Amino acid sequence: MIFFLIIGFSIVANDTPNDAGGSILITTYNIPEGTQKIELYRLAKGDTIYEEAGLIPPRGECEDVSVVDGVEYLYRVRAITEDTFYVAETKEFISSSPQWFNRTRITVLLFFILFGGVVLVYIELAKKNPKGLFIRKLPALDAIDEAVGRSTEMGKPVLFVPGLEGITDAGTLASITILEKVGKRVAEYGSRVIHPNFDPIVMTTAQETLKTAFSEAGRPDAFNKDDVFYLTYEQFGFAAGVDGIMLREKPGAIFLQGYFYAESLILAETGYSIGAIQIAGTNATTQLPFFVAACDYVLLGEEMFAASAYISREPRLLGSIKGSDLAKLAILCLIGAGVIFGTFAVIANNAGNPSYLGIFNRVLDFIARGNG
Amino acid sequence: MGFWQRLLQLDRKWIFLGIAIVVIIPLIKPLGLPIKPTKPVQDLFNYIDTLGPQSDAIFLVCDFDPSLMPELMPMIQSILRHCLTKGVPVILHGGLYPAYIGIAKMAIDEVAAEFPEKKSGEDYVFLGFIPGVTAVILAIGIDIASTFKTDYYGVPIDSLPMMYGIKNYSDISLVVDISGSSSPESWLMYGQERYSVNVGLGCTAVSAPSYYAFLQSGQFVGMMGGMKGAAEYEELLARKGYPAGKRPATTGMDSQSFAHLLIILLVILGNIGYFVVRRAERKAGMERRKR
Amino acid sequence: MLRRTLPQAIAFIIGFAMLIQYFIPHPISERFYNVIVQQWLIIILGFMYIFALRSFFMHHIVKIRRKKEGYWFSAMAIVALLFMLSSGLITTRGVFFDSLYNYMIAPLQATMFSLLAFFIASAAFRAFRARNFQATLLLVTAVIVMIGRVPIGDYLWKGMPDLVEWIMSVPNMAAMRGIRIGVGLGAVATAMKIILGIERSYMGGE
Amino acid sequence: MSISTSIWIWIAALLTLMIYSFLYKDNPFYRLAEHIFMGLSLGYTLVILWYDYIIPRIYQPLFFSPHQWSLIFPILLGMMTFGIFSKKYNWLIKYPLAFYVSAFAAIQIPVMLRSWILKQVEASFLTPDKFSSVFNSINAILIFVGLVTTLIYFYFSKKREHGFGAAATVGIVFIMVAFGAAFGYTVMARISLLIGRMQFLIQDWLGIM
Repeated sequence: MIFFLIIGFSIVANDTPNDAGGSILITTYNIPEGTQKIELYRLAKGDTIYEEAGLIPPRGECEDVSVVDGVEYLYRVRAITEDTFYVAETKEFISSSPQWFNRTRITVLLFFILFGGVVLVYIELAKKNPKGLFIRKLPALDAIDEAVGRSTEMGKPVLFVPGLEGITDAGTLASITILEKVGKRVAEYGSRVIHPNFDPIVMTTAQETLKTAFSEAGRPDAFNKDDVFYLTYEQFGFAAGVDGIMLREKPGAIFLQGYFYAESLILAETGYSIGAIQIAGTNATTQLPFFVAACDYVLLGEEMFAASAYISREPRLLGSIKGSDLAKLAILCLIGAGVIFGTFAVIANNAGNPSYLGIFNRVLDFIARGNG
Repeated sequence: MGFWQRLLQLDRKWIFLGIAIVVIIPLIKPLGLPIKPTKPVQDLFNYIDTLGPQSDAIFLVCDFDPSLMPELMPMIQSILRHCLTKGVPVILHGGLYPAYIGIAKMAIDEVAAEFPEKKSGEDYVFLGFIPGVTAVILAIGIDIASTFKTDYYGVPIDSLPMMYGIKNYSDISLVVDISGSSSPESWLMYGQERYSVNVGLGCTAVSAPSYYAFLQSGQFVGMMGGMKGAAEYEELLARKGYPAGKRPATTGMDSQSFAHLLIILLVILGNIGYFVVRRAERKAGMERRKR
Repeated sequence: MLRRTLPQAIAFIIGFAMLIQYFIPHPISERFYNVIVQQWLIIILGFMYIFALRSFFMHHIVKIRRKKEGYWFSAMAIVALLFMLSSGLITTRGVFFDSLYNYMIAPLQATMFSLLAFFIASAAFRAFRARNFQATLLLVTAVIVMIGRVPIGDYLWKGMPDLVEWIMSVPNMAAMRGIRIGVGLGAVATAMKIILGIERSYMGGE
Repeated sequence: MSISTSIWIWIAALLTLMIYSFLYKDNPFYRLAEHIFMGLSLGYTLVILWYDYIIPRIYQPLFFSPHQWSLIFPILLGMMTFGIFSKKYNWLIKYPLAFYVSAFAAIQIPVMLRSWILKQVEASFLTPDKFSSVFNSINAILIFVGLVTTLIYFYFSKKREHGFGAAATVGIVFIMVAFGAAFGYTVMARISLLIGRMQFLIQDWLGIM
């Protein structure tokens, strides 16, 4: 066999980094013009004959995953053109091995430790001094007083719908906290709250919550357990049932708080048509537009969690909100600094100094892939 | 009571009737308004169109239940037709939840009948349901054969000729998730982030807007959104002269156009009425105070 | 102890192990991951369907037993379940079983959801109001998108589809990305609290 | 084409019309169809679980060789779910729940950080290639402003005053445009579903067209 060893066409073999072993990374450079396919051959130490190890795709890079850890290999490639072929080979033996840490994932680890740490610190701070952490008050919370007040003036009850999810959903949990506040106001004003349910566990929790709220407002006797009841677990059946309640009882204020699905607009429409003040809130992003269009006040996604942290002052809720805020601030600073540094780097680059642009690109790579 | 006040109190059954009419009439008497493909659909089509019998497989996932058939069924069938026409090996996965498998079965039964020379196990493979959702996505990255054991028909995966050489994501050129839920994010987070497989998707119009962030960042190779997206894909197939079936999404587009016009009209009328009535009420209130 | 501490300990151990596993590419770590993901999680999650079964029977059997209004509908639901189950097992998922799915389950579910087209139209007329700046902006964008995303938009004005594509990929994308980052941070914080046992509401509180 | 003669198509059409009767008002036909649906779909799920889950994943590996005895652990853990049927032992369910919720939380953390946060942050950096034309430059700046102000809108640790409040107002503009887009798309989706059903009634059942 005649080998055409040409200058330029070359091959490099390395242990694939950050893997579980059993793989060697093959890279070829300067693939000859008109190459139709590239064949890969491999020689294990101690053997005498090169064995076939498959084809290298046209981009010139592949992983040989049929190797055994610890065995040393030499590699040879043949680039075949229409009328001839070219050969390149490695000079030194190479072997594969597994690694104990995946360095491409270091950014994730860093970010997690920082973010997780901040959340935990805030939880501890909140435990020590729950009043000390500032959270902005949301307009929808003020609206609760107004809505309940107006409803009472008109001699109408308040309707609270907790959504369609179970107690494990973050939106449902936030809804329960908001119910607590609504319940207190209702008790103070001497009004009544109707609470139809989709989930039996949410129902029990809501009963407990309202009972406590009424007692705290000093009117435990005013709470009627039958106002918190189970409706049905069929989506549209539930919507039809709540619609019926709205038309019969004509509530003056309607709270749609929790996780909703497609029935959201049916509820909001009927609520609007009876002229009630509607205060909605959901973590179901797809349903938010309908609430914005048909309700008077809306808690948008995260705002709902912030509202429940504001009301309950529970350390674990406060910790998340404050931690996320700090992370957002960090992200803002990071991309803000990116703008300033990036602009500077481009100007420097145009002036003939590409090194800053290089740093900029490496930072980006580090964020996305962890290998700067 | 003024005209607008009476209009606003219109029984909603009339609106129901109006919607039914604007949907039904164009179905019986189609106009055939032209369909212009958008970039996300074009990107997905082009990606699959460059593949051939020698390429890595397409892993097509049916992640929706019957309620979303009108939007998503045309997509899954178009992708199947595209793959079978080009000879790209295609694995159809019956989805992450048990309710989805029937849809996948319907899709493959219908398309396979159009391609009588294509054989299950040789040109396409149909995988059944196993529980686990995200765990399944992760497990496919380890080994398809040991995750599923058999195909839908109970044939061991190891004995299927097409699956020879297809072990996990590294032998899959693209995962196409046709989805009615947030599953494309799961394929992205667990399939792409852990195993760096390419992901494309077809989704309902409800979820399409939220996926633009992933399109822009290059995490999805392309996307079909809603029945319109499906119609665009059908149009692209037809332009290349590939079989496109009965083109159900395309035939629905005229109705879609007119229904949108009606809804826009309703929003505008409703709001005019709202402002007119509100103004009249305020005026009346002021006059009462004057007296 | 058995009711609280041990489940919590299990949660912590498995959570912590799976978390550090992500950073370790070594075969031992991979094997651990494969066993947990491919076998354990898939098997455990299969049992979770018991919940669906339980709430179905609880709901309907209680209704029948108490002879609540419309109890015979519940009886029909149970009959339908048994019918589907037996036809699937007797025919080993044969043609009849497929037909039940294709011509009963599929059309029923599809039709239920298509009811929303009617409700959305009625809400468009009766409830969606440009009551303030935010709602106005929302409705105006919605109208543009609704026209521009269908062939008639292209027919009325050639630039319409491009305008909509721009809305989707510029302002919409920017806001969605912001919302997502916020939701993502919240989810990571919650996941961490679950592993550390700070968040226990998924176990039905205390 | 003419009206269908297939009994199955007739059944499907009849059920479809029973559901649509709800538009007139809630009635026994609708409720019957709805309950049949609930029963059938749960029955269907059980059949699928039987063939695709219980037989290949539990029955076969336990009772046929090669026996995979190690599967007994997850199966026992899974069986603790049955605890919900008993008032006394319902706490047993905490074990499988703790196991899988925590395992998923752990799997979720890194992937969420990467694909929802880090990748999105990286894509938001203004790189020189985003300024390839005037149009692209304007878009790049708009996206940047939109992201920054949206993040500021959802920042709860500071009062909305001065520039900060103004930024939040810009943020809500972007958010409302996004919601408007979502609104339009949702309308589109719902209409499509209706079209699908009408196609069935008109083409497959009545045979018009």
